[in-house]
Amino acid sequence: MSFEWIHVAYAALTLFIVINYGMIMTALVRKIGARVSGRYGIPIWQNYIDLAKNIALRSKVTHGAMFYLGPVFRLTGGVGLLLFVPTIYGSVMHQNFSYAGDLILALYFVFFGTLGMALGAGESGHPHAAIGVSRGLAQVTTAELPLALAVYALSLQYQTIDITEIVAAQQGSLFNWTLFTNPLATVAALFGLVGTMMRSPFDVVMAPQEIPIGPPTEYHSSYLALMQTNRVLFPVAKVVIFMNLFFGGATNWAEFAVKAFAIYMIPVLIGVVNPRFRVEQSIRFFLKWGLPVGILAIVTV
Amino acid sequence: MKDIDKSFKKDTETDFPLREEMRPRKVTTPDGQVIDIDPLQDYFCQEPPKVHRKSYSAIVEGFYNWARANSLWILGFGTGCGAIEMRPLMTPRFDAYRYGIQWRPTPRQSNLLVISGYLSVKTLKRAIRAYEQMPQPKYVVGLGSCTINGGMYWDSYNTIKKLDEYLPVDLYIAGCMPRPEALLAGLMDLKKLIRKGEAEGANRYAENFDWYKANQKSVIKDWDMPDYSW
Amino acid sequence: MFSFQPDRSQYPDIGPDGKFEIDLETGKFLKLWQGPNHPGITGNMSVELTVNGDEVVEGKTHVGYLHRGFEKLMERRTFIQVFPIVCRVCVPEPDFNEYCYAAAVEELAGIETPEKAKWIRALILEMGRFNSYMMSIGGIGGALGNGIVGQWLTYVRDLMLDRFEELTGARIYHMFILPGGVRAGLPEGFEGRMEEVLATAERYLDDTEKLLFTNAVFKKRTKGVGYIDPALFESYGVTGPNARAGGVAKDVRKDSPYLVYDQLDFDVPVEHDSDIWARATVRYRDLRVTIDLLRQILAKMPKTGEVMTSLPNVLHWKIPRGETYIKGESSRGEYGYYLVTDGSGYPRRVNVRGPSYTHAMALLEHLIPGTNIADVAALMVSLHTYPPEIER
Amino acid sequence: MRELIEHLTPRYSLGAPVFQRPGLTFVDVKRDKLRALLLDLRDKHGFTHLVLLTAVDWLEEGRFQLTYLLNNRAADQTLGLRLYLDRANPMGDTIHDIWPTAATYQRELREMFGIAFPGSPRVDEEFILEGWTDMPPYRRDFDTLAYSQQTFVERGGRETHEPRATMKHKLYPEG
Repeated sequence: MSFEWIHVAYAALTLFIVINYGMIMTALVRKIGARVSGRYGIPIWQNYIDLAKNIALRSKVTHGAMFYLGPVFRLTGGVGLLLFVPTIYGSVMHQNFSYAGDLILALYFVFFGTLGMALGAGESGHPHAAIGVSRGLAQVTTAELPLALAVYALSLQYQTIDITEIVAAQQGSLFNWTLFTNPLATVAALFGLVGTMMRSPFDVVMAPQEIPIGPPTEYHSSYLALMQTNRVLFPVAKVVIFMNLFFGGATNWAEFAVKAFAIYMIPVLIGVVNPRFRVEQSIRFFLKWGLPVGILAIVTV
Repeated sequence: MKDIDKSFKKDTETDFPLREEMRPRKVTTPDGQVIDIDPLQDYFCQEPPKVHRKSYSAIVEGFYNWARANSLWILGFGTGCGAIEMRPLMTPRFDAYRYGIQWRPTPRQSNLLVISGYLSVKTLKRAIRAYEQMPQPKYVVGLGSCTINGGMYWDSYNTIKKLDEYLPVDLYIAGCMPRPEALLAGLMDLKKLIRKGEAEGANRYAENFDWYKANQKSVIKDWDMPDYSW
Repeated sequence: MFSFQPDRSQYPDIGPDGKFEIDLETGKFLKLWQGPNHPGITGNMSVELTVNGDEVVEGKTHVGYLHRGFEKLMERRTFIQVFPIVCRVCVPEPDFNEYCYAAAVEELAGIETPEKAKWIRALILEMGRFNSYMMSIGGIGGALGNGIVGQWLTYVRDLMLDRFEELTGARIYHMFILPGGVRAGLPEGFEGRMEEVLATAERYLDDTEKLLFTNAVFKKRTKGVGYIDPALFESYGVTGPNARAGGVAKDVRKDSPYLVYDQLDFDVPVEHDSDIWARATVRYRDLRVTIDLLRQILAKMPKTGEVMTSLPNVLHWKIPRGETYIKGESSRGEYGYYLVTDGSGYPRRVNVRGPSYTHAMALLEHLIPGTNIADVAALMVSLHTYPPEIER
Repeated sequence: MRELIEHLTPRYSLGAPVFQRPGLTFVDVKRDKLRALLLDLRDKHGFTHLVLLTAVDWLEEGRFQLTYLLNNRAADQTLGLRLYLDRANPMGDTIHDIWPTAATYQRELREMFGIAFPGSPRVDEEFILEGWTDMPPYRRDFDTLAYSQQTFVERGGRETHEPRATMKHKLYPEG
């Protein structure tokens, strides 16, 4: 695919839509969670106000260059993940910068933000951040393992590492989705999705009751605003990959909205009813259940 | 009530001795380096807080104040018995989330410090630390009669009687203890203050820093604390 | 293939006195403060942890953040002036302070309480226990990351606070039980409205049982964690549900019945595992018993009768020299007041024996070493400690 | 209970018992006999539960009273042992090896009454107060109101109604 400057504008448009979608959707999800516990819940535009408030804060304490770069890396991870994956299949505008090897790049970007965060939080000097980072890296690494295996299984199955081609192969009928053609890989990848979404039972890294609140302890004002932006963008970007790989992709924004919401609700539903695992328990869980399913997925392709 | 013992004189002679771990010393690090450590130098924030100006444009400041008012993050620090009424505030019956009020576990991310009830001297020290860690602009709400004038504990040797001597208070909510409805009404009033741009307690604290510190030091003798939030 | 045993090669050496030799300057250890500004702590106290990796090697409880010097303040007040401040000693369950203080004064002054006042006192105490358990079970859910249980049960607690308000006029500090009886009888139609609250509570508890007590993750987090050897119960002064979770049916309501508990029909639930799971379960089952007791008390209560005896002129009330100890079974264990009088109009000494005093200090410090950092909050909540009664 | 006290009295030279109510007895003990008595009560007579350990300041008599409350759950008996210490130089014996939880009580007594318990773990560490330089606050000669007035700033306009004066004024306005 040849590069044209108009693609940058298109990608920015995609980014804009996805960020706003993420803002509204995460607020909606929090509202749903509040309704389960019997509350009315936050206003649907609360995320925007929080963001504006954090930017409006006057004091910004920094702990060094890496402390500043941490949220930047994290946001880069989110934006990169989104921009190198086709958001809407078949649309020229929202094809973004996807290219023949984007599957590998996407895998890299899923992890990239966490690493950036580790560097930044480590520099803040707060012991909670340091402990949170070491826990977070350990847990995310094992949670990614089934996801990586599922992706290998997929590239074996479709004989490609181009997400666009994988989506193309799933078009036509509901039963062409990877969900039905390779259910084992889907299950293995869902382990990865649930494990990296930072929701119960795998959210001990950010748990306020234990190590409050893990890596972002020292982040405030604009730094936190950057991370908040990423917090609404990154899950959606991750969900886009899953949508493309396993659920047939989206051919228009309406389909995107419905599918992304549905996939996002999987970890939310699991999270709302479960307490959280300890770090070593969740590692054990992924090695015991996620890993074999992932290996099985590769073997049975 | 027993009469006051006029002959009783507070011991003002004795100074609190510097603890062993607070004295300057030499330390060998794991990689063999010898470094000097003066804990009090390290632990104390020697730099006084800065006075932060408002935005130059009134419209921008107005928008910022609107955002600040509608996104109040409370530090989850229950300093006294008032903390027990903070919990119903965040649960189905009263649900303060509706108004953009949320809980935050770390002082770095919160804007509102609710002093929920009396402050013993020991807690005052932590409350000051938490307050100083919060980013500007920040607000303090005194909850309960005991923050106003000592309330029930007016003759106690261990609780402060007047919170605004030690921290710049924006608003008091009276009662022992104030009901959640009163808390909600108080927080709504605080929002109005913020929107009018009158809740500039942090700048007041920075301008009168020496006065506040002198007041704090007159009751807190032992300043030993870990140098991070807790 | 995989060994999931923790790597203890970096552990501190054990000194001659059997304790770890912890030298912070080696860099192997990290001091972590949990509290007082910490969502996982039960109220305003703090635990100073020394961690090695994810494991805690030493824990020290620090209290005193809530110290108001109650026992000193009481010595300055006349007997009747003490009564409004006693309830402030323990915030989530204040009624036990009122009852114990009132009963101690009555015993030393030789005042008889009317029969109906005893029933109302028992009713108030059980309502307080209900609230306290609601907070405790919600807290265990919250400490392990299931906030919904906390939300539900706090809502139910609010309903019970409405009944408190109806009966006493206040939500938290009721100041209802005073020496000589209680301030008033039951309002019209109280039983019916109480029954509504209890029915709602049972519905929410059914949901809680399904959500929390059958959850695999919850079981994994709590079973076998925070085990207290029942042989240590006596030496660490463990009472109440913490002891009942270890197979010792300690309950002052049964062991030395006070008020009207000898006329009520109830069983004390006992579990045997003595871990966090058992302590949560025993509280849950005891909450069911409490609901049943509330129904029984309302049904068996005499419908008519005095609720207050006439006191001597409280401004000149002097009580002869003597001392006594009154205890009751609060939701956390044995709650007691030790009152010494010296013949003057003021108490000579009041000492509050809060169950958290032993649970949160010596016992917690004994239990913490060897646990994971993530379990400290759950451990503390499962012991159900309220710091204000430790330092008063 | 009477039998037990009668049985123990000659061996430990106990004082005259006070039978406060069925199930609660107070008795005076001597300091040198205390430890043996506690062990005996715990191991032979079922008083396994240390309910509380506290002190009473008898300022006028120049002595501190230590109260050890022990409970025998099976027999539903509580026994309070009263031990008197000289107020000028109060020194108690630690019992933390009999009941580990007593260490906490002793720390509190050390801080709040200034009673020394040599050998008790962490007894000299601060327990409740922090940076306290005055006399131990639970002593009777410590005046909390005077201390508070000399330490803290008070807000003006507080009105105190002394109940006796108020009532007198209400009932007899002419005086």
